[in-house]
Amino acid sequence: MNEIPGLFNYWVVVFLMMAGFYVVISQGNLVKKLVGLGLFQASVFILYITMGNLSGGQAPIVTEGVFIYSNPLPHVLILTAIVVGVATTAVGLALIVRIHEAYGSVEEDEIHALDMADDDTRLQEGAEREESSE
Amino acid sequence: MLTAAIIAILVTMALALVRAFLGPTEYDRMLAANSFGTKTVLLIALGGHALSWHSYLDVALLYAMVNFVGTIAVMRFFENRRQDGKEGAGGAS
Amino acid sequence: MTLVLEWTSAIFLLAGSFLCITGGVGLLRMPDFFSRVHAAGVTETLAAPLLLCGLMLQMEWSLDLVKVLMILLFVLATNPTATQAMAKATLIGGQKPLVTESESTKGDSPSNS
Amino acid sequence: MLIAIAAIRMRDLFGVVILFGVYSLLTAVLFMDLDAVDVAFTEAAVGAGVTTVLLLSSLRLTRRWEAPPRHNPFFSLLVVGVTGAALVYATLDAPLLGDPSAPVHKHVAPHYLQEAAGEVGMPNIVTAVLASYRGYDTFGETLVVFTAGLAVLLLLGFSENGKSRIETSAIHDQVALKVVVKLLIPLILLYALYVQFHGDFGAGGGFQAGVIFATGFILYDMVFGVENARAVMAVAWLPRLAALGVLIYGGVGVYSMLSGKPFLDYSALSADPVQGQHLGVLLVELGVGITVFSIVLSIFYALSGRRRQS
Amino acid sequence: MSLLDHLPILVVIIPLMSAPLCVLVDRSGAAWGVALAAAWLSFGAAIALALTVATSGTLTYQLGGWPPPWGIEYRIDTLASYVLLIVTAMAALVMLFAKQSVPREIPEQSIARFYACLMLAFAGLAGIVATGDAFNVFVFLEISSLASYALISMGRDRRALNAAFQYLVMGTIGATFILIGIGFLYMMTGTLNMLDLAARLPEVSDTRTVRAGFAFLTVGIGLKLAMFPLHLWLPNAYAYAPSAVTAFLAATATKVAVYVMLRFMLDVFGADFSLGDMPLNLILMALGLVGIIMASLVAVFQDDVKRMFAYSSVAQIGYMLLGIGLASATGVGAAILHIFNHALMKGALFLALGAVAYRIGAVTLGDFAGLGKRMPWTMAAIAIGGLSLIGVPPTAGFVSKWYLVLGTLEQGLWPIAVLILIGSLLALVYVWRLIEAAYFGAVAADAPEVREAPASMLVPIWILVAANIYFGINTDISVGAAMQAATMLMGNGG
Repeated sequence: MNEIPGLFNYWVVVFLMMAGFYVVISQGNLVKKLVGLGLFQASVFILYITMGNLSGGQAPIVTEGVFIYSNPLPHVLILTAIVVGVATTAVGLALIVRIHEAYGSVEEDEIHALDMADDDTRLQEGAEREESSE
Repeated sequence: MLTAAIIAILVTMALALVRAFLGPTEYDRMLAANSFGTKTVLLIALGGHALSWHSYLDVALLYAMVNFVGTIAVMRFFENRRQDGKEGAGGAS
Repeated sequence: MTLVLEWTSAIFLLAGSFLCITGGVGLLRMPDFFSRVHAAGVTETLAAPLLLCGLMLQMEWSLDLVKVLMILLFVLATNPTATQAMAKATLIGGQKPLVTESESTKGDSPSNS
Repeated sequence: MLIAIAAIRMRDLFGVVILFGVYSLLTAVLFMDLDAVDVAFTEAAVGAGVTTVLLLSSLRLTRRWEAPPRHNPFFSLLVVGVTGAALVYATLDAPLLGDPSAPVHKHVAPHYLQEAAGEVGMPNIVTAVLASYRGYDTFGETLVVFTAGLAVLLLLGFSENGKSRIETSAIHDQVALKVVVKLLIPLILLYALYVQFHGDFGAGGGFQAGVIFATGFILYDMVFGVENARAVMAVAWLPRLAALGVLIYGGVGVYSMLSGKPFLDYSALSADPVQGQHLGVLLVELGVGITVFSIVLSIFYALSGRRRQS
Repeated sequence: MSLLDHLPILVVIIPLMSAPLCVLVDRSGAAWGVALAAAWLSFGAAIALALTVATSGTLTYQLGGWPPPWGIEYRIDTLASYVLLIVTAMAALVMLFAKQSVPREIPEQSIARFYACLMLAFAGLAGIVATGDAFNVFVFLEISSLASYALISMGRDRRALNAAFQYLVMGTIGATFILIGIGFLYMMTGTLNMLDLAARLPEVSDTRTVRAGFAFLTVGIGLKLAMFPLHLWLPNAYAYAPSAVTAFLAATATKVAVYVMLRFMLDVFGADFSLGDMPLNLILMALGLVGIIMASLVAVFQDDVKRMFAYSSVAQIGYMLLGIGLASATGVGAAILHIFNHALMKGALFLALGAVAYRIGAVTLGDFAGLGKRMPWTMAAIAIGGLSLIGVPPTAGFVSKWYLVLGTLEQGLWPIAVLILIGSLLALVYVWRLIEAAYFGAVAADAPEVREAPASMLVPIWILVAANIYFGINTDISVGAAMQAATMLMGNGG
């Protein structure tokens, strides 16, 4: 697969990235948003690794008889980034579980509607209180 | 000969993917994913040898493990779904 | 000796590939879940060891060989177990094997949209 | 690519999760091909393993089917389109794949490749850079994991008694499964230890080892039920164990500070700098491994111990 | 190396290491003690650091003993020491405040973990400021963001959860954009060290890759600092978080994001590139202005006071962006000054609101009726903080607005100066609504008996209020440092 010329690899990455990004901003389901986020991040990882590749290179583990290695720095960065990604996902999932317990739904629209209903009742309460105080 | 085997594995992976897309029940998807994972292990083992990747066997071993754990996790997902059968009407016929 | 090894390896690999594809086709074409499990599970369990044996025959004697052996054992242990567990889980989960004619298994599946 | 599209289209979240796992596997294969062994290793363990398990665990607690979309996707498509265009625009001047004259290969990296073996004394340069040259980033990474664990515990907490989970599962009482798993778990734990200490020479290291170790426990929990698993590893100790891991890492840094070297300068650990580096990396990886193990396991417990509420 | 040489790292490491200690002790009182000690020690280190930087210039610290482009480097210049001082001071004061406020809002068994998270958020922010390595910024950004997601979700209202999730999604997109941007920069230069980047970027600055990297960084940081069209996460997050958290985050998180923007735009890319070649100055100015007017307008119509001040934060960020957009030393100086002053006033305001919430339990406008008599000290603090927000002369808010107007007039942009004044008028309107309710509103007949807030809350509030007035009258320290930092930033690039 190393023969895929030039920029093609980048464009695949761009496509994947956009697919993930689209899911994040267009989907109403919170779980799916997180999956989209994961997709988005994973494609950024591929971008980094792509730029660290060197044709004819070997994995950056010193072995006898090998003189060309791929760039280890992007690998290190991406290791860190993967960890960050999974940490974010875990926190997001915990939030979703709590949201589901609190609202009984994981759809953005429904939650929003519930919030609006909350606001209304709260406003009414406030108005009643003010009336009673006057 | 390795090449032929790799191609065969790739074809099988494609077939499994099609099954994963088509469904129709989640059990089929699970099966397809499991089969896909096993094929990936084989692919890495054979492909890694052919292209002389570094320490590919560690990765393959890890995959074999992850695949198994993943399948069990998926199966555990079914348990609860059956009890509150309202939402997951997917498989129950 | 090398010739023998090469030929054996080739036979193993070819047989493995054949089984592999058979399994894939079976996975795709079989009519219901249980036959698919059968197709995938049985072929896979044989195909993986065959392919790995073929690979082992091509390798030199080193730590890597041991690792392949471990993968082989691992796959051999987990694959049938997973297949069996899957089938059982499905049975418990309410799917019925397709015994005679297909009538209802496809109708009530709202999954893919 | 196809998988990504399918994942977008599918409304069955369960299918989405499975496809996401498959996608991770493919990504990892791609990483292998691009010579990033360590990354592939991590992606496999994390993306395909941990993420899938966690997603499934929380899916169990929430709803499975997604509501049909209601928004007009035009606006999102526009935003995505603009971003994509910017990205393509950016790649036009980017160096080609594998081009040896790209700046990335000219400036900082060659130093690592030439000197790391001598200065840090280990063949796996990724580990050397990770744990020593950019050791502080890795310290940050450990803290990110620690923070995530804390966050999840703050949000969910452990359910106090493990009995809350209903044990009539599809995989409950499967004898064959139990026997095989019982045999496999020691192997998995052994493998985790191998990965932990082999990181200097090949793919692996503290993070991956921690994940694999935790996977062993997760497997046990899933097959044998939560009470048995918690009897092996008491829940209350997990956060403390995680804190201990962070303290090991930080302690190495503080020690080097006290002996007059900069923070995390491992050469302070021994008279011979290279020896010190070796010892430092070993300790640090151990800290990472402990933290990651306990955090992953506690996140899993927190998610799986919770009962579904409607 | 003496302890003094370790100062740059100590500021960050002390709170970082205190977090696992908090978890280990796992008792609310002891955890509070650990966190308090860590915050004050860190504050002390920051003071010492600021003094050292003021006398001997920029400090560097090589982590792990590896020299910079290979290792990670900490770089403390005037600007960094200035922002570090703000962050640590706020953390120290909030920790004092937290003793009473937190047990009221957080369940007992999670208090220790709550403090650990607070310390991690704090340490993450301090780490962002201190570091001189582009990727390290990303890592510490994630530490502080993850911790703040958890902190925000601890609010009692169930909407806190949703707010935290929104913040998580937006924040992660922002962080990923920053990651893409850093990736492009790395692709073209091969280095991650900021100083090294600055030296190597001019060669390749006309490539499309660098331009796109610049755009991604801008959008990503914009998301983090709640730049006007990207601010949607902020009001909810601030409104529903526990009060100590709101006070801390409002006073520091967005400020640090502004700092990151300054650092990248002016230091790494250089003022000529980002404000000259790229049309960033116009974009920032326009967005800043729109942000000021729109957010102030929305704030006027809010009934929840916390939310009102959250929108006002968006507006204040508009002032900072405007200052950067002016692209002159005065403008940037005014922006930096406003970082400082805004931290003071928003810290005071949100802490005071926390005190009100502590006594009353809610902070809608209706609840404030007659509070002027019942909680005189707290309300006086809110009033002075509000005046500072408007920019009335003897307060700190006036100083930064004065310099901002000066910066606009310097360039003959008087319509913008007029718009700034309109923004201040809008601030007057919403602050007045609050004060009117508090001092002239009648007490509800069935209102519960309310006492003054406890002393441990009043002390940090009034320290901040006093600082507001002090830095409004004696401007030498704050203005001097801000202008020095601004000249350095503009000078480096140009």
